[in-house]
Amino acid sequence: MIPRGVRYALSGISWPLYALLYTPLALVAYYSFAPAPNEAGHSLHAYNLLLHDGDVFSALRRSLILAIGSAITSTALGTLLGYGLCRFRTPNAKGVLAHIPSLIIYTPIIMPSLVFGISELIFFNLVHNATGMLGAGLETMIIAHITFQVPYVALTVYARLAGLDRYLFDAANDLYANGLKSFLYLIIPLVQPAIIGGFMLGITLSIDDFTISFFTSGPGSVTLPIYIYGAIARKGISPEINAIGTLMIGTIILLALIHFFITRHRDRAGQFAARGSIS
Amino acid sequence: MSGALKTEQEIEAGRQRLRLWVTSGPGLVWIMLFLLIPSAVLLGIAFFSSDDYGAPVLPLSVQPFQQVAGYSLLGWDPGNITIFLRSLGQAGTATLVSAALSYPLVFFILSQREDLRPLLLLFIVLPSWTNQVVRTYAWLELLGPNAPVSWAAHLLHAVPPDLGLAPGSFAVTTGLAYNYLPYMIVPLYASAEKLDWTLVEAGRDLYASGLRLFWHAVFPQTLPGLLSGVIFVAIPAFGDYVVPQLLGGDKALMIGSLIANQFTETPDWPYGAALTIIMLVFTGMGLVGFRILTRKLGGAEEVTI
Amino acid sequence: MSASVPTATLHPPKRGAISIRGITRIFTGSTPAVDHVDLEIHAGEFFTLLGPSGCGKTTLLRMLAGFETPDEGKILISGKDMEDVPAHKRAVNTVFQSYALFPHLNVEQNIGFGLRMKGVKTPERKKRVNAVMEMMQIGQFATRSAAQLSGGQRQRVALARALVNEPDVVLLDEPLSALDAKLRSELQIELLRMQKRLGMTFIFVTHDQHEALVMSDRIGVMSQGRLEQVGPVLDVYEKPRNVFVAEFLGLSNIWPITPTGPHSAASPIGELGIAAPLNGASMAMIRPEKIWIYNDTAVPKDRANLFLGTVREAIYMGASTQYRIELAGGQSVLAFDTNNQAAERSWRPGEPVAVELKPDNIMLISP
Amino acid sequence: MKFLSYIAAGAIALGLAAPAAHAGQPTLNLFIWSDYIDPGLIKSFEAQCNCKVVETDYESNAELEAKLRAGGDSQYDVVVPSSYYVPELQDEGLIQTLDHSKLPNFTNLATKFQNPDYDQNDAYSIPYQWGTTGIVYDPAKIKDPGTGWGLLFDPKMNPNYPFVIPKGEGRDQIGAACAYLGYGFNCSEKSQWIAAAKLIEQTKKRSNFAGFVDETPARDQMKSGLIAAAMAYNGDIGQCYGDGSCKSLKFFLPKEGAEIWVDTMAIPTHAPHPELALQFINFILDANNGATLSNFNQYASPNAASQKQLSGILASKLLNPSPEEMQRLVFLAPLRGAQYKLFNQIWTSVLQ
Repeated sequence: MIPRGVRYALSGISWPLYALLYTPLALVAYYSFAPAPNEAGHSLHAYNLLLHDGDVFSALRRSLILAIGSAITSTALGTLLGYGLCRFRTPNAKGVLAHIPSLIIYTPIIMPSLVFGISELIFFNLVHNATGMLGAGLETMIIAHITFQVPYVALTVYARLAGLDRYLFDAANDLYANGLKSFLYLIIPLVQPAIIGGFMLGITLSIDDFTISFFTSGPGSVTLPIYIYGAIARKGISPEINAIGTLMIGTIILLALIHFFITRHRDRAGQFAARGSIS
Repeated sequence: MSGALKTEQEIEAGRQRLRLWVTSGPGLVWIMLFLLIPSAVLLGIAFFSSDDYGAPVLPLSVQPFQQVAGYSLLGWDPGNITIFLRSLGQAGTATLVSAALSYPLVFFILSQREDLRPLLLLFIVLPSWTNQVVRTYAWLELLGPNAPVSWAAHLLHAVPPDLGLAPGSFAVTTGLAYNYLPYMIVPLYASAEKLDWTLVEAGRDLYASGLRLFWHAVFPQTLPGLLSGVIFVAIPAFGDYVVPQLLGGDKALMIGSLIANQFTETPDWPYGAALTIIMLVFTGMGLVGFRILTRKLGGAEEVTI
Repeated sequence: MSASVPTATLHPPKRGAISIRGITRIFTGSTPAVDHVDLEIHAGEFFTLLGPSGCGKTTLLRMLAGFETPDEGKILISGKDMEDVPAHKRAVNTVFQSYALFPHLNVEQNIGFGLRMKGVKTPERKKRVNAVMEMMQIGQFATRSAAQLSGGQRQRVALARALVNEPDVVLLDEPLSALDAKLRSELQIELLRMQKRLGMTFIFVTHDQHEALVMSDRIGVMSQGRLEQVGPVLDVYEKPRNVFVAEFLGLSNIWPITPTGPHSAASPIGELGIAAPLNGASMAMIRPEKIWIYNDTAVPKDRANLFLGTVREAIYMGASTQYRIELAGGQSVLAFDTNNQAAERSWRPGEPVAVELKPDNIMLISP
Repeated sequence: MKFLSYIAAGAIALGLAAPAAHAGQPTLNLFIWSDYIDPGLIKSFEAQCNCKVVETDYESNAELEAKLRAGGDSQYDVVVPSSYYVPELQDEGLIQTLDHSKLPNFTNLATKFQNPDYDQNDAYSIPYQWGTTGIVYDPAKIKDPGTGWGLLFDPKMNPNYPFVIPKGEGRDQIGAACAYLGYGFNCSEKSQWIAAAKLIEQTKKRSNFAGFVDETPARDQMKSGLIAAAMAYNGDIGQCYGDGSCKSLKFFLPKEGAEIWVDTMAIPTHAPHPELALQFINFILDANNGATLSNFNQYASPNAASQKQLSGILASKLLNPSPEEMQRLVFLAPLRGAQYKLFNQIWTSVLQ
């Protein structure tokens, strides 16, 4: 397809680009091994500081609670949402009403995160002033994170369900499974890769986010990204910040690779499920 | 007879609607409650006056929009128009850069063995899974004062000593392009993967140079993917907050920071809300414009609910 | 056939007997998919619903299975009204066109799914699954996933998954349509044997009239949501009620007729003698294989319905040859002749021949 | 499914473990400038009150105000606004009057810090620390710093080396520019503000302007050699002199005039734990604690009872301006109502 000369040229351009993509991250890692003041060479000094930094650990704990807590909830809401829209929506429905669910689902995806964050800031403020509930803090951050994750989970689950042979549902029904049993023994196992994928996506989105967290945070709800941002704004980049960055980058890359190789094995069965339908 | 017939269908349709609401209701209500209503409130604030301390008060007023247009207590000032054009320019440049980088990368991946491709694609997407703040500040290490790249730039007399390439506009554009590159690559890859190579083979006889062959036989086929990519990159880049904040050094404000300032540093909520409306209107116009263009050009396939 | 005798109330219902009464199903905004269908299916019968795609046969089948709710009418299975019985409680199992094998389960688990949902305990379930797998000769695939099976094997698994539940009725929705011709004819026979051996009621949906003829005890021909004719295979083929049935089940010569006497009628090809009482019938039909062809030099004497003509087309089909013969009046007749003689003995286009339409072989049909 | 349930179990465990650690303890939410309190003091207060202190940081009065606005006034218990901000927060109804009967240590304050102009009768605020804002520069790079604001605003005085100006709410910056232009630090005319704003806008366009960076972060950038000049708080410099991390840097109060300020402790109107907040304020007013605070911060203490225990740099000229310097130091006048709004719009236009 691609002539050999062009192929060489593409490699010649692309490998350096790949390198460039990782250079900033590599520099973060490199500088994280900076020595302690008045020492030379490389050391784990910054990591040692981290180990004894209570603020970092509580920020990490909050980040994890935020990511996992929001991802679990959004996985539940999003799975049901994707399932419902795929299975129970009147096919080919026309009119404005029929488009409302799609509009609702796409809004969080399209809305710039800044607008998202500020809207939540004002809304939580209003609710808090009126009722005393939902004061800015980890709680509001979790709510906001759930909100932007739900559509992604729903889309993932929906895409998986839409790709399945629709007669599978009839078949389960035919083989004495009622609605609940079909959901438990057919739909959940079939959609499980998508549910796990949606959950992972939720975690990733949560960890990636700064803007929305920033605007919905409150007293004592500093998460890792907010901590890093604050530290950079205050003191510039320090080896300690680089050490946190390195650990975050490393963890994400490792998890992504593990997930990639696991799902690659499992997907072979999944592809059959999608191909099984005729007509 | 027809009465019975109608009820049977109605009962079934009702049951279906109930199932729909039981399953998808919670998610939809959640999004409505925690995003649609809040953003409606935000947008509503734009039509209030602001008190001396920037809080929204009655009466309703168009003053926030006059402020957006540049009219303040100081008279007319082109500052906002500058910020607006600057944001468009930065986002546009970042989009161009990421598109220019995406083509060789996408065709490079396609020229590799089929089982290697997902992995190569993964390595492009991976940096975007680390945190926004981390991958953005990482560029400070590369472009900041005393960093190797800045040093080289200084030797070329591009920047004054000790100042570096970051913070500044160059760093912001670079950061935006880096952050949103995967959003360009993924749709472009999806459309390049379905490329009809017979057309390219046919074109090989017609066009003398490889560049013309690319332009006439390959490029039109990847256009749907490119357009999706442009939407996915340009829209978030236009309203981005973290990148200009960390890499811009407040030297050249972008619209995102301007809006955020109205809620953080120098509060003026109605003004900030009015700015938000203008930003969303432009974003929406861009979105609709590109969708129309995409549809005219044959359209890219997406998963749609 | 439209006269639905309420047999179920007169005789004790047999397990697997089905009674369909005035069933109608209308999808919003279109003509009825199934339009007031009445049908009695006997216990232990191999019954085929035959019709072109979109005729409503699949919808009818889905209503039997319980996937669709009729808008009107009643369905009784084994004498029980199915109105409030959902799909998962009916003693009916379906073999789907796409097989719909569960991709997350292996063959054994697929087959055992129904028993598991019914709450049959593991040892008992294992025993029954193994028995069915042995019967269907798929025991060696027990632990494979559906993805690793060939089309024919999947078909067997799908059938086994239905049979293992020992349902009153097995519904088969074009289960062979995805297979190649040879495998298909093998499986047709196998399916038929299986049904005879187990004695379950099989309802088979197909658009292929050969398949219907080969397998069925009785056939119901459907068109546009209505049952056109129901009857034993032989009847439906030999004595179609109307033009649609006649044409759907093979080739035929059909002419409008005007009775001229108790056993004669005028037709476009000339005066026809017809054995059956005319009773004001307006159409006549004869199957091509029922037409006799003679050399114009050897035309028998004193026979009714003899017409002279010229061969215009001869299509050699192995066992037989199909001829289009243009009669003197310009009308064409389709006729088959068995190739039971030396090859030279067949006619060539342009040759003059005579055709005989025996009065016994002419059937009267409605438009 | 197992995978998901493990994660769910883990998350629940994490979530439960978090609040369980401090269950039953009241929490004092302290909202304060970064690096402005000794962690040891927080520990000893926690021990004394049997409560948990949650510290959250800000970098400018503007940030503090914005957060209080956006619901913080019902979430934070103690905030630390600068003197000129107290009347503004009071006008906006964001802080509450203090019950002096709960503040027996109030008498420890030096009399000159009691009943200040910005807050009659100390109704809303209690002094925390005080200091000045001047210029810090790196003498290794800038050989001739001069003695005035020209180091920041005159391109001829520093044509090459990177420098920053604080972002904040703009009062110091406009004040400094006004002083440089000869209007005096406390300029209040619209035309003077606009002229000052124009000067900063021009400064912003200089090639060696490295951005808007608030005082404390700027000090840290100075330490790492990223920039060569900035506005700074005297105590920030005292702090890094003290720990030896910025020995080579120099600080001065420009001749045209500079700011003297008092940072104060105040309680937001709807603070969840006002009793605890008063307890905290009284705790800081204690002679020993006041000394500990200043010894950590290296900012001057308004606490007369603490003075004996102050050590090191605190006695130096840096933190104790000479009478001659005192002549040119001014308290920023609070801005109220329409003036506040006008000033904000001017500062916003500078940032654009």
